[in-house]
Order: sequence, then structure tokens, then C-alpha cells
Amino acid sequence: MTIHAALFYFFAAILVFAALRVITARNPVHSALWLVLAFFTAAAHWLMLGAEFLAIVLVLVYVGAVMVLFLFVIMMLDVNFENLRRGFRSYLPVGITVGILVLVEMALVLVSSYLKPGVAAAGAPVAADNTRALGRLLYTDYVYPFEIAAVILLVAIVAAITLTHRRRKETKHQNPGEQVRVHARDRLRVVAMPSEKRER
Amino acid sequence: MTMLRLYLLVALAPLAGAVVVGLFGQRLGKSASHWLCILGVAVATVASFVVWRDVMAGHTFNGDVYTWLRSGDLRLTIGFLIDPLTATMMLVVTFVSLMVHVYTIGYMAEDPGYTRFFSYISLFTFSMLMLVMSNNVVQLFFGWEAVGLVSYLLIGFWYTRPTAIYANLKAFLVNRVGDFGFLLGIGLILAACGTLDYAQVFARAPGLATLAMAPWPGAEWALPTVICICLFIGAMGKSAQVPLHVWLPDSMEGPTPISALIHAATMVTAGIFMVARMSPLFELSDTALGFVTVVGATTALFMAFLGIVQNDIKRVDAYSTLSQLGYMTVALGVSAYSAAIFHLMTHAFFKALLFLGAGSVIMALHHEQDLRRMGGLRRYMPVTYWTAVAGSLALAGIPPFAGFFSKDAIIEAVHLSTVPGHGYAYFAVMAGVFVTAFYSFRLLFLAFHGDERFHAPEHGDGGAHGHGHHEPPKESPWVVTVPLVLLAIPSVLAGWLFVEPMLIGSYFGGSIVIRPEHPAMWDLKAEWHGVGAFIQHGVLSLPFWLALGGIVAAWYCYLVNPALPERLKRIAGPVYTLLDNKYYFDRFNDRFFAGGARRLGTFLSDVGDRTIIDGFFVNGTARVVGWASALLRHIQTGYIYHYAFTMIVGLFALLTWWIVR
Amino acid sequence: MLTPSLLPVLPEIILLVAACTVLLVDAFLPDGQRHVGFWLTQLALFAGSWATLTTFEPEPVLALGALFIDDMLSDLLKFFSYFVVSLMLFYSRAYLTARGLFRGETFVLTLFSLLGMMVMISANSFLTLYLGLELQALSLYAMVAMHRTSNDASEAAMKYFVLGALASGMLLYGMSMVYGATGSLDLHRIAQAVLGGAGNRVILVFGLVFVVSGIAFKLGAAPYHMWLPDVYHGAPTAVTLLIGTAPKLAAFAFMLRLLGVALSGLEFDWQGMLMVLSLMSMILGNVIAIAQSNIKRMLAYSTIANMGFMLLGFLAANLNGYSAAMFYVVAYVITSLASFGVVLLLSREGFEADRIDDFRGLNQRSPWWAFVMLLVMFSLAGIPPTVGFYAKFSVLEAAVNAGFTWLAVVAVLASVIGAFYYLRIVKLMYFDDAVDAEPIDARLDNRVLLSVNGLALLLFGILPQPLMGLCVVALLQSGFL
Amino acid sequence: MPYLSLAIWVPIVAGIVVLAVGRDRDPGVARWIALFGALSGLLVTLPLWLHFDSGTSSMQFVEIADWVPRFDIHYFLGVDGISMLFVLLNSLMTLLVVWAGWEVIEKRVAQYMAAFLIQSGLINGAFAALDAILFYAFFEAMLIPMYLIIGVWGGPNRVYAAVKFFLYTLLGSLLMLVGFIYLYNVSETFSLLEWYQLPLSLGVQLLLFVAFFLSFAVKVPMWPVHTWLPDAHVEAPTGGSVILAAITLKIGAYGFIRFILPILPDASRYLSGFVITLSLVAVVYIGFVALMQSDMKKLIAYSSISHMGFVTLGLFLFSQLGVEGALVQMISHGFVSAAMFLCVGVMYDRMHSRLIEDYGGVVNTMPKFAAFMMLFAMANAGLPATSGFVGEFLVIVAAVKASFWLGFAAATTLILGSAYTLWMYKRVIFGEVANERVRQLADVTRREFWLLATLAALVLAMGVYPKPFIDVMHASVADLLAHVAQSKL
Amino acid sequence: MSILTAPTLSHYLVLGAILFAISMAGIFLNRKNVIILLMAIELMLLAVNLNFVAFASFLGDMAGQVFVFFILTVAAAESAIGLAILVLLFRNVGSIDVDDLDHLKG
Repeated sequence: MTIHAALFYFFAAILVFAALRVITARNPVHSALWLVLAFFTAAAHWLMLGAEFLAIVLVLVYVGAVMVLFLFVIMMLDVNFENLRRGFRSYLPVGITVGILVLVEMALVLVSSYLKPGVAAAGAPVAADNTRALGRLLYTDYVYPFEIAAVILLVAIVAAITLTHRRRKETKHQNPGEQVRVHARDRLRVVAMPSEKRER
Repeated sequence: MTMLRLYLLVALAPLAGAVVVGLFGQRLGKSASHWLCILGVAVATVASFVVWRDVMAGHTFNGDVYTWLRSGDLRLTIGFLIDPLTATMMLVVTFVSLMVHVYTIGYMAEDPGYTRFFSYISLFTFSMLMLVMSNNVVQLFFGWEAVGLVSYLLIGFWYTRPTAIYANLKAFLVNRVGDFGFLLGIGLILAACGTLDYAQVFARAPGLATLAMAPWPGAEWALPTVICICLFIGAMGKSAQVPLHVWLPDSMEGPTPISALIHAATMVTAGIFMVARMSPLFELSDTALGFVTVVGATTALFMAFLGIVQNDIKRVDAYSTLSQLGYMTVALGVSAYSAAIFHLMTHAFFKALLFLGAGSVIMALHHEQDLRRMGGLRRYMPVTYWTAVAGSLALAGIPPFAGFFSKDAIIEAVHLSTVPGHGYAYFAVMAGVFVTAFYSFRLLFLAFHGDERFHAPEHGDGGAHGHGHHEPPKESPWVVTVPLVLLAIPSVLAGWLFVEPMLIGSYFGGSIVIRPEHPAMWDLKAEWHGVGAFIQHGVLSLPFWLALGGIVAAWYCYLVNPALPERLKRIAGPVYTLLDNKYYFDRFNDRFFAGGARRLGTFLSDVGDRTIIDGFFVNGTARVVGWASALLRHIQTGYIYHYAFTMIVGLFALLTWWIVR
Repeated sequence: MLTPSLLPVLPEIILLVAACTVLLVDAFLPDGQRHVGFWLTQLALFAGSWATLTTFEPEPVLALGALFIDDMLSDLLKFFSYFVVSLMLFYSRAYLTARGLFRGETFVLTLFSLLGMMVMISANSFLTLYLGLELQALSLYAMVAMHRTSNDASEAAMKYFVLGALASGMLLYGMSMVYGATGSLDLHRIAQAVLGGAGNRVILVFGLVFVVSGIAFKLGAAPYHMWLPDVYHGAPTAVTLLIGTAPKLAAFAFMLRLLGVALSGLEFDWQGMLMVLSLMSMILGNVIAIAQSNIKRMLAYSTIANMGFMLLGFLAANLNGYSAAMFYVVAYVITSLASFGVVLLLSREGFEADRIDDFRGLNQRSPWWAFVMLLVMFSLAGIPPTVGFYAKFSVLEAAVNAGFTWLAVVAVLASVIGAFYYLRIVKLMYFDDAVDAEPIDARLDNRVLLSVNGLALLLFGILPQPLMGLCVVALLQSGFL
Repeated sequence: MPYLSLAIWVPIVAGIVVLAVGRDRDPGVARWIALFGALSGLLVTLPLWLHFDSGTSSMQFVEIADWVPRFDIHYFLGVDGISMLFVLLNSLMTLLVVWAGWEVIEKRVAQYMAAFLIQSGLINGAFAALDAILFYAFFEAMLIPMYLIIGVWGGPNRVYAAVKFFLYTLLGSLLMLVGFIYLYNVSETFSLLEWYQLPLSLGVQLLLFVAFFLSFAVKVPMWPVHTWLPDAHVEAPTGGSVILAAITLKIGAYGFIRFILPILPDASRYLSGFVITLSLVAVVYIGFVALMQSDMKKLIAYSSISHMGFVTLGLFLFSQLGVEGALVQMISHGFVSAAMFLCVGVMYDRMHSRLIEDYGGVVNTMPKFAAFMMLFAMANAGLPATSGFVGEFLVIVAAVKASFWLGFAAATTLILGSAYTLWMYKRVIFGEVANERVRQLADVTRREFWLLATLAALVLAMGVYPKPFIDVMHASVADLLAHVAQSKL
Repeated sequence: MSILTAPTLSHYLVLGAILFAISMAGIFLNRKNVIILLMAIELMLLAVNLNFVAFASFLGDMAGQVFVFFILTVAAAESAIGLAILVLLFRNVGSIDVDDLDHLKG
């Protein structure tokens, strides 16, 4: 058993356990934290597979941004977690059965297909400098998807703002459009008043 | 072809009258209407006479007027076959019709449906003429059905009377049963001969003799037998032979003139005419002839019995008609076609006479038809009385009245016949003579002799005619009596004038075919020694004495000892009940056929259509789909995890199917 | 100046620029001036269609590192998409205004989702397919939830989102398998690899199941259809209209590119899978629709059934079948557009005309709109002389031609069941008396366009050849034989 | 002149004009335009009769143009001696129906008239189409106006009836569509005339037979798929019943002639016993069912089924006599059933009841009407000298020729047909005035009179002189029989 | 050959499969908290990513890694939108209980 293999099994075990805890944890905060752990171990796997950049990104983006966002929302929503786990146990047998069936089926296929010696040997680092190689690809061959990804992020921004941004009545805010388009007559109103009351 | 125009004139003149009066009768008024119709029929009568003379001179005609239809190699035409048989029928039809037309002026004078009635009887005349003048079976069927239709209309002429509209429906339906057979017969003729033209069918008839059909595997029926029996079933309907006779007595619900015209003289004899016309086919099958004989004989005797117990003057005549039609049918059965036609003719005259006489009585008594409320009328209505006497004598078969010749000829022919069932038939017709004489004179005595019972207090219990009965009955107007007299003349004379040419001579020429195997007429001819000898022989033979016996019995029972019938009635209780209920035919038909059809219809409608087809299959399917829909929509629970679960199960199923298989 | 290699992408560029412009401009508009954004959007759509037409080339052109393909198929589908989106905006203008949704975000998200569809339509790689799909889907998730005060809308959005993500996951899993087996993300190279026998067939089929599941979700084919009724129902009708129309075109292209191009070597396998999906969709959709009382829900089930029909054509797996399916989708989209158009027309402030009973006595209120709806219903039921007939006809023909006569028989039986609920709408409109006496009024442009839309159902039903021929030519030119 | 196109499109365009111009507030305009449209629709079909060459069996007035080249579908029209008569019949009936609905229909007059006009054009199209898909398009499209006619202007249970009518018919016809497509795949064409020459194995023929049969048997309708008809007839307004009975049923039988017999001759012969059995069941079973109906329209509807049983019987006897009898029966039934329904309509308009028990003694107050109805009742019962006789006679005779027992069973209609018709007539028309409402009935109006008189004249004309009606068919029927006789295996 | 040797492609794929299965189980086992659903989705994408990286590595092809890059981007955007919807839902319904999302059904 090589060190490689040992690391693999070590991280795999943590990963699987963390993943299981994600879906079984009583408290969503714990779930999120278990998920963070899962991401870390996954990043470790990726490192072993030679995807250094992606491993970093996974940790930075996911753990650093996305999971924080999750936690933020969990905190913000202030849900009563006591109720949230009710009924879990009764569905468990069905869930586990189906999960295992799917898993067994997938595993059967995957093991039988790729456990051949020839395939295993193909494992080799793709490029010496993973980040550079990826970066080059992204900005040359994959510039189009890159742009689309940018648009997707824009959509996410627009959507998130549209959906959650509330204009509270009590908040004061400026309307730049109105400010720009303002005219003098809007500011100053000349009121014609009769100078004196006329006698009839 | 000039004659063709004349033939057309015969047929179309009454039609023109019928159509004009039918469409515009209300506007034309009564007298214009009846004169138009009478004119039409008179023209037809005169023309028929001319035609008859022409035919007697040997000018027969067989030609088409127009092609009605062509399909494949079948060509159906409207055309005329004018031969002695036709000419005779034309003469009888137009003459009786004319008489009835005239008579109607008096009889229907106060009826609101006056013009309608004229239109109908003219239409009837046209239809009957089309029937007898036809040169093919289809046109015969046309006329056949058309007279049926007019009969239906006329029986139901007083359409507000429940009994009348019941009777006309019954008449139509029973006739349709006959037509059912008739049409099958036509179909078989067509199938066998490939044509429906008389001349062509008869030309091919000998070839049919050996043909057979297999109604089911293993069985074999001689084709001519099947054809003839089918045709005869048609005749049974129209000519009211047992068991399809049930409509005729009820048809008396119609006005009396049409009882005379349609239900005595002409239409009901269409069946006789048809069989006579089809003699070349009937001659091919002894079985069929035997069948005809037995049916005819049964009708002749058993319907005559019913005449005895009837109290309605028209119904007595109706059963008498049935019985006489039986005689004609027997004649047909024993191949004495000419005798049948001869009897048809004489019967047309004297039965029309009797009916019209009855009508005259009914008029005089303000639509009283019950014999028990008549009596002694001979003093008030001499013309009616004496013509009725003539008619009754003719009916009873007393020489030298017309009925004697025709009936005696039939009895002789039955005696000489060898057809199956002739023994039974001989007995039936013999016994029938006695019964006939009895009931016809019973009628005469009850109506015209004895006490005057029309003043009886219970008279008018119906409430419908409780007015003006205190005056004595008086003789009918001339429009009624003249036809009576005019009909009485041939009732007396037609017999001895025509007996020799019709039965012995070659009057009918080729229009009637008798094969040598059927000896009755041949033997009759062989024994013929002239009219005088015939009368002499008749007077010395049994039928005459039976007839006399019948008259005497009637005289004794109804004039000498009026209490006797009541006593007899009590003694012969069950028999009387049987007769009074007309052998239960009506009840059986009502229960079994009408009731059965209604029950079957209800069953098929409720269970078959509504429950099984609609309820189970059609709406059932809809219900199942609706139920499935209501059920399946619950799959859509609204819960994300169920949705996800479904997707995953779908995925799992596809995976399993495509990977593991 | 555009470099030549960017020319085929011009429509996408225009849309992107337009979307950003609208986003910016809208920020500076007062509430009363929202129509500026609307017209800008319409202009962008027009410009996009113009660009699509002018850059039209009969032969397929690969661009941007072969991640993008501009063939006649994509041009045609894009063209229809602009058209559909434009009409959708016209139809829903009053509806959106009444609900405070007539805003820049709506237009922007609409344009972005359209952009996503266009990326899907023109994708030549798993990557672009996936990104286009997500762009479109994310925009739509947001749009479904956009009516912020509506409980139903947010519930629908959540369901849509979770299930959509699950489906994306499945799709991606499948893509990863195919990638692993063939070593490429490029559709044509995958196709060559598959046809050349490279890759492990079991793994390919394994991946295929996941890919098909993902596609089926997008189409709304049973058993991946569960999101559809809830989303159609919960979303604002304008968004339902959008979801119910243009994305079907994109999904068709998506399916065609994935199955018809990349995995054409596995034809035999996915035929079977589509057969199962098609059968289940036709039967489930039609049967469950009968029990519905909400017209949006009913139309959702009708969509499921119709997608089943479309698959019936597609699974013939030849030019005949693809063109039939394409014609079917186009016909369906036109019909669907009109159906929701009428629903929108009947809605007004504070009143959603989404119950089936709201159509009661429409003929009394407005014979014309009743007639348009009648056309829609008979078109959905596939009764001539509406376009729906030829749509059904061509997919049946394709199925029979490919030897699936029994499937065609089942399909027609299912469509008899389906006819029942379409007839019910007609029944309500014509046979019943109106309960709602409110007059129906709308802007002139809306009325004209909706009328034309309705009549188009009739026109294409009577003269289907141009559209049919176009589908065939487009597919032929795009290399489908 | 493209007479056939005119026959199709003139009424349709007229219908659209009526829809566009007609206003509910002023129905007169719609009525007159509709009448004009229907009249022109009839006039443009007259040349079909006048210029018809009865000497040939080939299609006449042929028009052909590409329609959907993608599937080789053509706008292919033509008539032969069989279909020509139905085009005329339909145009005539449309005119009568428009006329019959003149004052009776008060609700949405324009839509009513338009529905009939459009329907008329579609029906003409179905009779004239020689391309299967064209036929199918017309065949299906005509469901739409009829669905609306039943549903909008129908009786209390109209929804059930309309939906049943639609779905029943749709079920059959969609299977037929699959059949068409199958044939297209075999032959690469939708032209009927080419399908006539197409060899097909018996197995295929049988399957196609089932598909086609379901479609047409439902339309005819044959027992046991007939139950939509009584419902549809009862609920439909008078005009709807008239068109349904007089025309649309005929399309079913026409389908047998145009599609099943010549395209699938071997299957037809193989299954002729089956079809004949169903036909005879229809004749007898339905006869009994009709007997016990308490609703006049239902009774006439059942009688239609029974009469159509004769049609299918005649067709599957495969003899000139039988087929021509069937065709004549179809045309005659067109006149007679239309007239019967109009008669019921006349009474219904006055009494708003179709139940026999609500009537009685109508003759007392409506003598002219009673006379007309008598004629039509007799024609319905198949009395000679009315058109009803000709077809029945030919079919029965042909049946006897084929087998005595067939004729025997068929001929029962003589009894049953007159039993149910005349029993109804008796209960409705004859007798004492049954109630006050009957006493207040007014006799036929001038419009009703001429309406009924027209049909009466036709019924009589065809009964007295059917030759011109049949002569046009000979060549086509002979050709049809030649096709049936020739095996395509 | 023991499976405990150097990790082959199969090892990674099976690991991915396990993650995938866990996440699917998570989606339909979770009856209460929508947030867990979102996390399960992240997990699922992680499984896919693992596959891609493994394939990329074993095939020696960078395309797989590029794909993963984009999946990560999209996933981030997706969770943003997902959370936005969640927040909205919470405001409207007052709960993020999956069981409460049952108004639309049938």
C-alpha cells in the first residue's frame, strides 16, 4: 500500500463521513461546517490528482465565499431548528435503500469498467504547471465560456438583488435619475398671488 | 301504342282526381271534389271496359312505360301487362270503385273529412289498378303497398277514435308481416331468374323446378316451394288468411264504403290475384299448393264460424269476407285459379253490395251497427232490403245467383283435386257452405225481419248519437240506393254469364297456367255439360242442401225461436267463449308479439344500450380515465422530496434497465 | 470592427450589450418611464433577429475555438426565439405593469435567459451546452420568484431551483461519464469517438442515462416532469409564458445536439429510453390534465403530453424524425404562446384568469378571443385545420416510418384522452354563460399580435409546407441526414 | 371552372363573412347572407350534376395541386358517380338547414349560420377529397362546427352529447390516421387512387381494416359503437340533427366505399361476414330499441342507425345491386331523416318537448303538418313510391341473392321499421287532442311548408323515378366492385 | 490484486458515486430544511467535479479541469440565487420547512 493509496483512503473516508454528516446533522450550521470539511478533503483529492489550481479555487471560492454565504443565511433566517429534524428517521430506511441501490449500481459499472490495469496506469500529471496551463486555456480556447460564466455571475447578482433587495419605507435614498433630470422649475415654484382682495 | 295511352288513362285518371282533390280539396268544396273524383273513376271504368273488350278480342299487351331503375343486369320497369286476368280485375276494380264513389256522396255527406275521403279512395283506385295492371313483380309490390297505405289511412280515417287508430296500425303491421314474406319471395325470384318481369320469369319458370336451396347445411328445400310459400305469405297478409287475418275484422273501424271497396271487394283479393298471376310458379310445387289449400280451407271454415257469433253488422260481413277469401285460396291451392278469380269477381259484387247495404242500414240508424238493435227494417228500406236479399242469396250460394256458380265450381275443383290436404279442404268447404248460409241469413233476419229493436231504451248508451232517433228509419238517398241496385245486378247475373267462359272456355288464355299434374280444372272441364246442367247438378248435390239447411236453421233460430241461440250459447259454453274470443288470436298476438317486442325493446334499450354499451364501455371508460386522473394527480404531492424521489427512481429504473439487462 | 471569427456570434453580442444597456438605463429611469426599457428590449430583439438574418450562412460555421456552431438550425431556432420572446413581452406588458413587474430587471433577466437559450442552441461542446443551460435556467429561477409578494411564486421558484439543480447534477454526471469515455467535450469529436468504437460502451450508456434524464427534465418529460405543473402554476403568468415557450426550442436544440450529434452512436439505446419517456409523458400528462381546475396547471400537463409527442418524432432518430420533432416544437410553441396570451389578456389588476372557470362564457364576452382560444385548444388537441394537426401528423409519420407503429397507436389513444380537457375549455367558452361581465380590453399592439398569433395557428395548419420545409432544410443544411 | 373548389370554399367564405358581418343585435343580416351563401353553395354544385359524365368510372372535375410536398400531400379533388351525389345532397341540406333555422334560432344567429356554412364546405371537401390527408383534414375539421352546434344550441344534456360525439369520432379517426400514415410509408403517396393499386399482405390489410373500420363504423354508426348518435341527435338543435343524420353519417359509409373496400379488398372479403353480422344486428337490435323510445328524436336517431345498417349490409354484399342499393339508401335516408328531424323540429319549436307522451292528436290542429309527416313516416318505413323503399328493396333483394337468411334478417326491418315509425306517428299525431298545449298548436308556417314540401317532392321523385339517381353510379360502382374482386395479396 | 493498491480511476469514480448517492439521498431524505437541500446540491456538484478532475487527470486532458472551473463558477452563482430564493421564501412563508412547500400540488 503506497502512501498515495493511504492518503486516498484517508481523505476518502473523511470525505464520505463528512458528506454523510452534511445530510444527517441536526443543526444546519453543523451541516455547513461538515460540508466545509468535505470540500477541504475533496481539495486534497484534487491535489493528488494534479489539479492544484482547482483545489485552491475550491477552498477559496467555496469555503471562503459560498459556505460563508450559507452560514450567513442560516444565521439570518433564525429558524427554529428543534423542529427541523422531525420525521427524518421514518424515511430513513427507504432513503438508505434507494441510495444504496443507486450506489451499488453505479459502483458496479464503474468498478467493472475502470478497474482494469491498463486504465489505472494512465494516471499522470497533466501539466507541470497546472495553474498556468489552465489560465492559458481559459483566456484562449475557452474565452467564450469564460464570458458566459461572467454573464452568469452577473445574472446571479441581478437576481439576488432583485429578489432580496427591499425598499424599506423608512429608509431614505437618493434617486440619481431624478436628481439628474431635475429642472429649476421643480425646485422653485413661483406662485402668483393676488396682491389684495378686490372689493365687489 | 295507342292502347298504351288508354291504359295510362285508366290508371292516371283516378290519380289525377286524388291528387287534385287531395291538395286542393278544401278550396274546391265538396261537390267539385266528389265530381272530380267520380269523373276520374268513371273515365277509368269506361276505359277499362274498352280495354276489356279489346282484350276479349285477343289483343293482349305487355310493355313498359318507363324504366324505374337499372342496377347491374337488373332492369326494373313500370309497365303494363294487359291480359284477360288483368282486364277482368280492372273491370271489377273500377266498377266497384265507381259504385263506392257514388255511394260515398251519400254516406259521408256530413263528415268533415269529406274531400279527404274522396282523395283517398281515388288514390286507392289508382293503386289497385297499378297492382293489377303491372307487368312485373316490383310494380305489383308498389301497388300492393300503396293499397296497404290507403287502407291504413282509411281505417284510421276517424283518427280521433282510439279503436280506429289501433286498428289501422295493426292492419299495417300485420300486412307488413305478409310483405316480409312477399319481399323475400321477390328476392328469391330475382336470385333464381335474374329478372322480375312476369313474362321472363314465367319463361324461365320450368327451369326452376329442379333447383333447390340449402337453408342450413344438410337440408335441402325445393326452390319453387320456398319461393311460392314466401309469396303466399304475402298473400296471406293482404288476403287475410289465418293466422294473418287478425287485422281484417278490426279494419271495420273505417267508414263503410271502404269496407266495401277495400276490405271486401278489391284490396283483400290482391293476394288471390297475385297467386293466380304467379300460377306458373305455384304450379311447380305441390308442397306449396298443399300449404295454400290447407291455409285457405282453415280460413274458409273457421272464420265462417266466427261470423255466427258476431253482433256487429259489419263484422259479420268481415268474417264472411274472410271465409270467402278462404274459399278463393282453396281454389288457388287446388290449381283452380280461374275458379278463384271467378269467385273473386262474383264476391266483389255481392260482398260490396252487402257492405254497402249494411252501410245503408247503419246510416238509417244513425251509425248504429249492433244487430241486436235492428230488426224489421225491410218495411222502411225496401231497396236496401231486396238488394241485401240478393246479396245474401249470392253469398249463400243459391242458384242462380252468382255465388252459386263460383262456389260450386270451387267445391267441385276441391273434390277433384289430388293436392296434399284436399280431403281436409273438401270437408272444410262443405261445412263452410252451411255456416255461410246460416250467418248470412242470420244477419238478414236480424236486421230486416222480426221485431223493431232500434227503439230500445238502451239504444244510444254511447252518448255519441243520442239525437233524433224517434223518427222511423228511412230509405237512403238515391246516391246510395243506385249503387246498391247496380251492384245487385251483377250479383245476380255475373255467375251464369261468366261461368262458362271463365271456367271452361279459354277466357284467361295464357294468363293462367295449370300443369297437367293438377287435374281439378281439367276434370271439371271434362265433366262440363253447359250452364243448365251445372245448375241441375248443383241443385242435386250436397252443397245446395247444406246452404238451404243453413238458411232454414237461421230462420228457425232467429225468427221462429229467438230464444234458441241464447240456449245454445249456454250449452256450448266453452265453444262459444272460444268463438267469441276469435280463437284468442288477438290476445296471443298482443301478449306474445306486441308485448314480447316491447319487452325485448325495453330490455335491449335499457340493458343493452344504456347499461352495457353506454354504461359499462363508454361511460365506464370515461369513468376509469377520470378516476385514474383523480388518482394520479395525487402523485403530484407538492413535496420537493417526492418530486426528487420520482426523478431518482426514474433514473434508477432507466439505469437498471439499460445497464443490468 | 468585428473580426470575422466573431461575426457568427454577433446576435449574442448584441443581446449581451443590450441587456447591459437596459440594466444601466433602467437604473436611471423614473417609474413612469419603464417603457423605455421595454422598447429597448424590443429593439434588441429586433436587432438580434436582423443580425441573425444578415449573418446567415447556409453552411455550418464553427467559431470561438469550435465551442460555438452557427448552422442553419441554430439560426432558425434563434429566429423563432426572438420572435417568441418579443411576443411574450408584448402580451405580458399589461400584466406586468399591473403587478409592478414592468421593470428593468424583468427585461434584463428575460434577455439573459434568451441569451442562455441562444448559447444552448449554438453550442458545440458540453461546456457551452451546460453554461447556456445554466444561464437560461438561473435567469428563469429568478424570474419565477420575481413576484416577490406571492407565496406561490416563491414556492414555485424554490421547487424549480432545487429540482433544476438536481437535474443539472444528473446531466453533469452523465457528461462526466461521456467525457471520461471519449476524452473530449467537443460534440463532433465525441460523436466520432463513439462511432469509432472508442470508449467503454457500458460507461457510455451509463452516462447516457444521466444525460437523458437531464434532457428529460428540461423538456418536462415524465417521470422528470414533476416540477412543471407547480412552476407553471406558481410563476407569474408572464413568466409561465416565457418558460412554456422559448426554452422548449432551446431544449430541442439541446437534445438534438446531445443525442442527435454527440451520442448518435448510441441511437439504439436512447431510442428505447425516449420511448419510455414518451409513453409515460403522453399518458400521464393527458390523464392528469383532466382533473385540473387551473388552466395554467392544465396547460402544464398538456405540455408534458405534448413533449411526449415531440419525443415520439425525435426517437425515430433520422432526418424525418428530427424535422418532425422540430416542427412539432415550433408548432407547439406558437400554440402555447397564444394560449398564455389569452390567459394574460383575460387577467387584470388583482385578478389572475387562471382558473378554468374564468373562461366560462368567453364567447359572450368576446367572440373573437373565444375563437382564438378555440383555435389554440384544437391545435393542442391536433384537430385540423390547425397547425397542431400537422405537428401530430408529422411525428406520427416519423414514428410509423421508423417502425414504431404501436407507439403511434398508443399516442393517438392518449391524444383522444387529451382531447377531452381541451374540449372542456371550448365547452366553457361556448356552451356556458358568462359569470364575469368585465370587458376585455388591451393595448392595440397586444390585440393585433395575439390575433395574428391565433390566425397563424390556422394559417400554418392550412399551409404547413413552408414551416415544415424550413425545418427539413435547416436540419439538412446543419448536417443531419 | 373548379366547381369542386367552389363547392368547398364558397360556403366556407360565406360562413366567414357571416361571422364577420353578423351582429347579435341585428340577426337579419346574418340570415340573409347565410341564405345567399347557402344558395350559391348549392348553385355552384349544380354543374357537377349537369356536366357529369355517367359513362366513365374515372374521377371527374379533378383538381390537383401540391399542398404539402414534404409529405407528398396534394390538394387533390375529384368526384365520381358515388361522391357527386353526396356533394349535391349536402349543399341542398345546408340550404334547407339555414332556411329551417331562420326564425327558430334567436341566440347567436351569425355563429349558428356560419357553423353550418363552414361545416357544409368541409363536408363537401371530405366527399371530394382524393388525397387521404386532405380527406382526413376535412373529416376531422367538420367535428368542430358540429361540436359547437350541438353544444351551443343544443338541449339540456348537450355537453355530454357533444363531448361524446367528438371523442367517439376522434378515437376512430385517429387510428385511421395511423393507418393512412402506414400506407404512406408503404406507397410513398397519399393519393387514394394509387392506394387502390397497392399490394398489401392479408395481415396488413386486416390491421388497416381494423383501423379504418373503427373510424368509419363509429361515424356510420354501426352497432355497437352507435351510442353517441342518439345522444347527439337528441341534444342537437334541429339543424344539427338534420345535418348529422342526412350527411355526416353518410361520410362513414362513404369511407367504407372510398377506403376500405378498394384499398383492402382481401380483408374486406375476409371480414365481410363480421361486418354483415354487425349490420344485421343493427337492423334488428336497433329496430327493437327504437320501438321503445319515448323521445321522438331518439327514436328517429335509432331508426337512422337501423337504416345505416342497411347501407353497410349492402356494401359488404359486394354486388352491384347491394352497393347501389346501399348508395340509394344513403341518399334517401338523407332526405327522409332530414325531413323527420325537421318535423320533430316543427313540433319542438311550438311545444318545446320531444317526448311522445306530451303529444297526441296533433292532426286535429296541424293537418297539413300531419300529412307531411305521414309521408315521411311512410318513407321511413320504406314504403314503395317513396325513396325509402328503393334502397331497402335493392339491399334486401341483394341479400336474398347472397343468402336467404341474410335477406330474412334484413327484411325484418319491414316489420320493425313500420312498427316503430307508425307507432310513434299514431301516438303523436292521431287520437284526440291530448292536452291544452296541443290544442293551441298552429299549423305549419309558409316557411315550414315549403321546407317540408321540398323534401317531400324529393322523397317522392326518388321513389317514383330513381333511375336518374342510380344511373350516375353504375360505372363507379362497377369499378369499385372490380377493385374489391381483385386480390391484392 | 487488492483494491488497497494505488488508487485507480475506479477508486475516484466510486468515491464520486458515493458522494452522488449521498447527495441524492440527502435531497429526498430531507423533509424539513431547504438549506440542507442546497448543500446536498453542492455535494452533488462536488461529486461531478471529482469525476471530471479524475478523468482529466487520468486522460491527461485539461478540458475536464476547465469544465470543473466553470462548474464551480456556476455553482457559486447558483447558490447565490438559491439562497436569494430561500430568503424570499422565508419572508413570504415564514418557514424554510420543506413540508410547508406544498401549496402547489395535484
